[in-house]
Amino acid sequence: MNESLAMKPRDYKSGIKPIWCPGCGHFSVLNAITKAAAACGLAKDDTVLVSGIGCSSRLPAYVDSYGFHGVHGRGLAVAQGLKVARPDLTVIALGGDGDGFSIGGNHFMHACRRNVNITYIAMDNEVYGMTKGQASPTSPEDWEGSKLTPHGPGVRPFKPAAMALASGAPWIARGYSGNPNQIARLLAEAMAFPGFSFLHVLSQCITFCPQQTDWKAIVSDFEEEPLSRADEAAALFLSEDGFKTGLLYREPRAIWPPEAAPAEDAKLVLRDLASVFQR
Amino acid sequence: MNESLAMKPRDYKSGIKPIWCPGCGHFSVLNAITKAAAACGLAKDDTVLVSGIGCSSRLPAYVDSYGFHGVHGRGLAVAQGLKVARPDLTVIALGGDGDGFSIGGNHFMHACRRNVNITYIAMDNEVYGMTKGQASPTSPEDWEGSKLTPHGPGVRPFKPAAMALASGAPWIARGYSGNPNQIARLLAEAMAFPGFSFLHVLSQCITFCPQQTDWKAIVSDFEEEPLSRADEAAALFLSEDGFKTGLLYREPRAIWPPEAAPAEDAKLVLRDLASVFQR
Amino acid sequence: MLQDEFSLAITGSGGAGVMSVGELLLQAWAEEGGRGLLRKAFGPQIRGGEAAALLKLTSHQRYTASSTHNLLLAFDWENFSRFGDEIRLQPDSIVLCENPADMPDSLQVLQPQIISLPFKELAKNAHPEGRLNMLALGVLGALLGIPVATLKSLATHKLADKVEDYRDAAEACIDAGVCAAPDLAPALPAAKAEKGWYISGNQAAAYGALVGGVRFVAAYPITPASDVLEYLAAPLERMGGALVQAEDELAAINMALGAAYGGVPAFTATSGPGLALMSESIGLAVASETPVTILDVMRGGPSTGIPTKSEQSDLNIALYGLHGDAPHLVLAPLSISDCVFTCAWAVQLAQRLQTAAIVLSDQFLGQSTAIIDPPRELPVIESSSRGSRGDHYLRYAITDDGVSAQSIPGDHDQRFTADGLEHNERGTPSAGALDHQQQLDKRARKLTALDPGDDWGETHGRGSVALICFGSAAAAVTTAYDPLTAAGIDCRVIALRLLAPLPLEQLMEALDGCTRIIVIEQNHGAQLLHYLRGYLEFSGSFHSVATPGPVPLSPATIVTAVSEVLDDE
Amino acid sequence: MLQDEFSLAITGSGGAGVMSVGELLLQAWAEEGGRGLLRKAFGPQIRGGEAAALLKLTSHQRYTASSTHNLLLAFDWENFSRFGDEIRLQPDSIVLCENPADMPDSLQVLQPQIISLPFKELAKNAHPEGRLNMLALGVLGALLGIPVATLKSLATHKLADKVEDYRDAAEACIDAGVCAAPDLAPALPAAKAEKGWYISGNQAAAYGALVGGVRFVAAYPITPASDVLEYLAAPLERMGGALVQAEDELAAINMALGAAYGGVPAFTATSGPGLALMSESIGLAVASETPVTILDVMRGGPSTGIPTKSEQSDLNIALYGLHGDAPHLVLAPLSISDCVFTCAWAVQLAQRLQTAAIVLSDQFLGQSTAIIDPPRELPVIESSSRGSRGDHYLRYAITDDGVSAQSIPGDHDQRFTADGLEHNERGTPSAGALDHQQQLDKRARKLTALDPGDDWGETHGRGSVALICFGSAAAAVTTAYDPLTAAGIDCRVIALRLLAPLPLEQLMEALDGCTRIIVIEQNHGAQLLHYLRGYLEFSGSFHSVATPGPVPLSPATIVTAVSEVLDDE
Ligand SMILES: Cc1ncc(C[n+]2csc(CCOP(=O)(O)OP(=O)(O)O)c2C)c(N)n1
Ligand SMILES: Cc1ncc(C[n+]2csc(CCOP(=O)(O)OP(=O)(O)O)c2C)c(N)n1
Ligand code: SF4
Ligand code: SF4
Ligand SMILES: [Mg+2]
Ligand SMILES: [Mg+2]
Repeated sequence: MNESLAMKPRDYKSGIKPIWCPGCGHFSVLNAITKAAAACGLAKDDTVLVSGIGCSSRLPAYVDSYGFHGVHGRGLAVAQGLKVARPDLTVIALGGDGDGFSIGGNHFMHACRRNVNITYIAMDNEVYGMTKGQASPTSPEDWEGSKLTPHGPGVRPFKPAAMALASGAPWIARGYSGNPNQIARLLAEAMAFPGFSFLHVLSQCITFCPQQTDWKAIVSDFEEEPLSRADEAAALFLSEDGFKTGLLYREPRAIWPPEAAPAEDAKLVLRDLASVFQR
Repeated sequence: MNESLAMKPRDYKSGIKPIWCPGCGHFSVLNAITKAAAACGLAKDDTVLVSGIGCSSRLPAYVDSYGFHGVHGRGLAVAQGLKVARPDLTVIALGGDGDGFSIGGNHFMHACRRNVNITYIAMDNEVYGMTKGQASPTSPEDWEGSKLTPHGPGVRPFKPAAMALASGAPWIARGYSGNPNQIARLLAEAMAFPGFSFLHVLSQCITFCPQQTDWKAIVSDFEEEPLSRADEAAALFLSEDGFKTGLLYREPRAIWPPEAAPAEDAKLVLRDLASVFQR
Repeated sequence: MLQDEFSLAITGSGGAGVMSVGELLLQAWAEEGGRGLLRKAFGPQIRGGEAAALLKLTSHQRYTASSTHNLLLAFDWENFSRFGDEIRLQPDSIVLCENPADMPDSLQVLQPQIISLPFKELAKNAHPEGRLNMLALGVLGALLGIPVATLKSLATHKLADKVEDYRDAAEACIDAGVCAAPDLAPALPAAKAEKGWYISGNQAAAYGALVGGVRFVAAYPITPASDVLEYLAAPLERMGGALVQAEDELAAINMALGAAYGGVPAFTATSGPGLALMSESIGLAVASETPVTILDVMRGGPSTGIPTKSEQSDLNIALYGLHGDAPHLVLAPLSISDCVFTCAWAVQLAQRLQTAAIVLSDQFLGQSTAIIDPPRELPVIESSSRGSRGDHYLRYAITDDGVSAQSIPGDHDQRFTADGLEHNERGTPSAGALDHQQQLDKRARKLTALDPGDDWGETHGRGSVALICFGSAAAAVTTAYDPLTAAGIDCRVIALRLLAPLPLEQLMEALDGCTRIIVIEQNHGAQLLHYLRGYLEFSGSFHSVATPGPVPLSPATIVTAVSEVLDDE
Repeated sequence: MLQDEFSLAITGSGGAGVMSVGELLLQAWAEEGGRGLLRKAFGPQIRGGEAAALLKLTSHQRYTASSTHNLLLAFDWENFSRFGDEIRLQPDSIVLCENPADMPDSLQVLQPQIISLPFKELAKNAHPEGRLNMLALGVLGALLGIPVATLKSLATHKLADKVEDYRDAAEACIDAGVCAAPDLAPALPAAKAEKGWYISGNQAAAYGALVGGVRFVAAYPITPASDVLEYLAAPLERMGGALVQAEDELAAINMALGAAYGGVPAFTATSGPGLALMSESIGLAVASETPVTILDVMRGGPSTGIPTKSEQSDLNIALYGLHGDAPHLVLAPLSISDCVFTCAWAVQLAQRLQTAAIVLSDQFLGQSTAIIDPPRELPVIESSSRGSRGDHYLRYAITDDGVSAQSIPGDHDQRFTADGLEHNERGTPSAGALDHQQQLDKRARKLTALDPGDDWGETHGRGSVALICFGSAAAAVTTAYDPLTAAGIDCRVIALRLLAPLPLEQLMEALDGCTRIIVIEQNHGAQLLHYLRGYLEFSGSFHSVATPGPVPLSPATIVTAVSEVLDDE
């Protein structure tokens, strides 16, 4: 990572101007990513950011690395396929709460289970920003900001950390867009972690949820050592307010796929296959 | 439910011969359903069984009620739509572990969260029976029975009860195909429960997982009162072997949608709408 | 002096309230018995950035986007310039602006009639809280001859939930604007006698769905269809129906099928990507004979494409996007106003034929607001044939018209299991050749036996060159008819509302005497052309005018393209 | 006496080992240098129930299902009868059975040549563990003139993992069967000199994918495509590639796109319902120009349909199932053997054109086992144009042939973000009209500029009536050519391997001199007919022979249908 010597966070910006609203929390995540990249000396050519669709999912174009801006909800699938095919790359999947927990919920669960060695950043603003402010799975039950759900969604919010844990994610952290330095530190750690690392970021949508500026007063640091017992973590994730930030849970387990045996020559394998048919 | 006076379990059979292999666990679930139906005096005309695709999902045709055999993984969505539109009906969704936890995983999570007043029976044989024996999300990590995953799936199994809990299901029970009477009892209770009730049934696939006949020796009764604290339940579901049967968790919460106000005349509403456009 | 159309553009920054001026002006115009259209244009930013309200006042209802504007009010030149050449003027256009000196060269060369107004100062002088946009409303209202009282009452109504000071400021600014308005009398279209409805295509579609009988909606938000859902939530609740925001489109369509199976007419709205996701389960609707209506508000494709702009490129997937042989209904509203009728009709046809109906609206129809004649009353068609069942109920009975009696849960002793597996008449799964053939025949027959009556489409003129189009393109093509005829091109317009089943008989009759067909559509692949060629027995020649979005179809371009096609021969 | 084909059916209960006899017989026939086909038929039960091995020994490779059989070996009559009239005989057929008295009437009336053999007794006498099916193998092997040593060595090889006693029993039963075989010398086809490959279409497709360069597969099991995946897992692992069993088809196609974006040729296999689910993301492959190959092993549709039987009814969705204008490749193997070439070619075309390729195989091709000539070598086409990039890398550069240089992660300083949003040449999202038009043009041009060479299809004969078909129908249609010609019908066969882009030039050339086209296909809606009519400039007349599954297309039916079509004129 010789590149690192010279690299500053701004060197990781692509120069494309974000379409985000001024004050959007996603700017912080972008800044945190370039900071973490600079801190780790991430090789631009060997890094891929993969996303779905949403305001948050626009991020890859703003970073000077390889990127894949896919379809809504499927970023994690793309990222896993890429990493399994190209284990040499650093792969970061990212997207919004709608992208990741609503339409993409199934891939989220199964990615946690599968434990491919990638990092997933969910930029959670409890709303569908891109489509102009409908409730997302993480919206408060009584949030009446959308005409689609005029009395609020009325449904228990999705608990990302609890779901990740129950699904088997071995590394779970939470950041807040008001504290990009913390996000950058967590992200650096996430990338270093061998396995699926889930970084849940509370990233405010200033346009459709202006009340989220209050988050500043609510977030707190998780000051303990990360939990490693699933039962303790579950008790925490099912009871907390969802505003504790920091590395919350860490319990490494075998990544998938397991290390492969050295590849054989494809021609040889094809010849063997043919010989079975010729038998 | 006057019907009940005369009804025996066999009266709830449709007369269509199941395509299942002799010894398949799904027969027990069918028997348990007809037993519970008879015990509750279920009105055939007001009951709908909804399923996806799989051996298990063939079940609705074998019961003499209304039925909807949909596409793979989407039974829960059909069932929720039906119940929201027709709150007067008794709606039971059912299907296999592949149907419910693999392709249908997203609907499972969101159904638990949404808490529509239906019952969901997952007939879990840890395998895709219908497609001839591939690993499912609940297959043991080292199950080498499928050529698709010759070294076993190598992935942490999906924990249905833990996922249901983390997603917000208020009623979680487990049955075993070797004990249809218990399934019938649990099912009767599930139908009576106001909200989303999740009945996880260990239902052996004799053809592709003959080793599951060993389950008989492993299953045990959950002899305590059902848990009502989520943290305790999580600790249990994340640590247990998955073979405790009985009602495991019960903590009612508001069902969705909330009781509706009396309907207004549609013509009147249309006139009001028109008047806005005419304003 | 009267003229047919008058176009005006108002541009500014996203926060400047440009759209409010556009909306209030059009509403005021409606009060006067006028007809007109409002399109909104934004930059790529989610919020802020540039904004333009593009208005067209007309004496008719064939709404098309304007290629040039008779009047431009630019709050500033920077935001105007960001639209590139999206907003064009003509030499006699009026330009209202603050700093004529900064006007871009592209406008200078046209030498328009420039009127300089000190917007900011005027607004400030009118009221300390004064806003540019209310001043602009006054200026433009005066120019269009709208009574100041109408402007004020609409503005204060719109600001009803703001503090009073805000409303006072608005009134003061409107007054100041009226005073400052230049003394010009642009040629405007005549007003109709009857006051029209002020409605967007997406509102009209929502209204139409309700008129058609929809009482259950499940959907997942997507641009440009989300507002259909937003309009539906409240009235559905009042009617005792329900709207479910689903976790994804797969859930949405299946929830709809559940409700429909329960006998409650069900609907969903989406756009291309969502339609693609729904396609497996639309096939289930066809096979299980469960009615459902899917509104696709088309946007630029393929893939995520251009979500905020219009295109007619989902015709292929709507017609052919289901696996297996899965005949179903495809319709397309011919105008904003027609969104009411076409959606209502689609719902009723789906219910009657117990199958899926896909309605192809698009971003242009859906997100433009227009003043329309009050929509025609829809004769309520009785939905399918419940009640005619015998003792041995066969849910999928073979019938002459392909439609079988459909029971719903709760019906006494008419139980059945709906199935997407091939089945016999009773509904029991069957892999038998005869059952398969019979059920395929039956499902196809439902559509071929349908007599769509006169509503299959609209025709205009009797010339020998048929200009065939569908849906949203109808207005532009019909508008091109007069200039084409004037240019000596002997043409007629055939606009299809019903696309599947293709109304072959009616179409052949409408084509009687034609020697050439030119298919005009807003997509790249000439999708309608190939579809028609695949089914029509037409001995003349086929030609194509296919232009993709995002620029709306314009009558002028059509006139040129059609002339070129005919010259080429 | 030699003849072209000899068909035999072996029926019994699912547990009786009927399929093993079929497989071993065909393997033995392969050892002798023969050619032949094995189809398997089961009842609706998951396991158990009735089973039939349907064998055809041939002197050619135009494998079609047999409409009647020259020989039937029925272990019992009950299971035979469950097949209804799926298994037919002819008057000179040989019937081997235990109880001729119980033979169904439908067979009695044909007065076949009945040979009664006490199967059970013979097997029991041969060995205490003796099984009927090995006895049957002996009997049939002897009748077909296969050396007993060959039968034994194949049988013991198959039973390699069983206990020795089991193998001894098999050998003893085979001997007994050979002894008990009736003294008949049925007319059999001649053997070819070269020993063929014993392979199913799904195996051939898997092999072809690997030959084409596939090193990553992600998929979700579905009948009848799952076995493709099962064949791929082990070789991929050895090659250093990977196979991921995804949670659903949405994940599968997107995982494949991820790998392909990473430069690793990627593949998935599915059937109709899965293809429908994948369609949104196949559109992403097209828009982001990420290569991927999707094998659709077609089954009866619509919806869940008839999962275990064959049909060609996914043509529409394969051609048209993506939203927006999304040009991509569609191919169809013309035979079991051709599954190798067509899959390999599809993968290479997808890589070269950086787009999606859909390959339409079907259950008949995929799950039948055949003896094929060793497949032809495939010239490895260089995949796309990496390395030709300048300093200012434009991932989506406008080029003459529509193909741009594609970098992959790891490539130095050629970074870009792949996007399904419309974009400019660099890949930056753009809603601009020019960018949209240029990228649509470019993506369409990739396909129109493709010169498929001679591999676009196959033709046979030069008559004036063109019988056009695609994929799996080719064998039946080609087989019908001789009897049709003999009946005085002056025809030719055109079988399409490449369906999109439609090879118009080659097709017109192949049609030279034709006055009539009859499109023959195994679906209900005449999907190929309408597709061809939509694109072909053909002045003659079009006719359709479209019959849905589940019964395989038969040359005899085609002969009749074609004659009828021509008589009707
Ligand atoms: C299949 C599909 N369905 C729906 C959409 C519309 N859509 C685009 S972004 C989005 C939600 C965005 O919310 P989130 O992921 O939370 O991101 P945010 O904009 O809040 O950052 C939706 C529903 C789509 N693009 N594709
Ligand atoms: C969209 C789609 N993908 C795949 C399939 C194939 N398929 C049918 S059933 C099944 C899995 C069945 O497993 P499970 O749900 O566990 O039921 P079981 O047969 O074990 O009772 C699959 C993958 C399908 N029918 N549709
Ligand atoms: S709408 Fe919300 S999430 Fe989207 S850019 Fe604006 S502030 Fe950010
Ligand atoms: S394959 Fe397994 S799950 Fe399916 S019917 Fe047989 S035993 Fe039951
Ligand atoms: Mg969000
Ligand atoms: Mg299962």
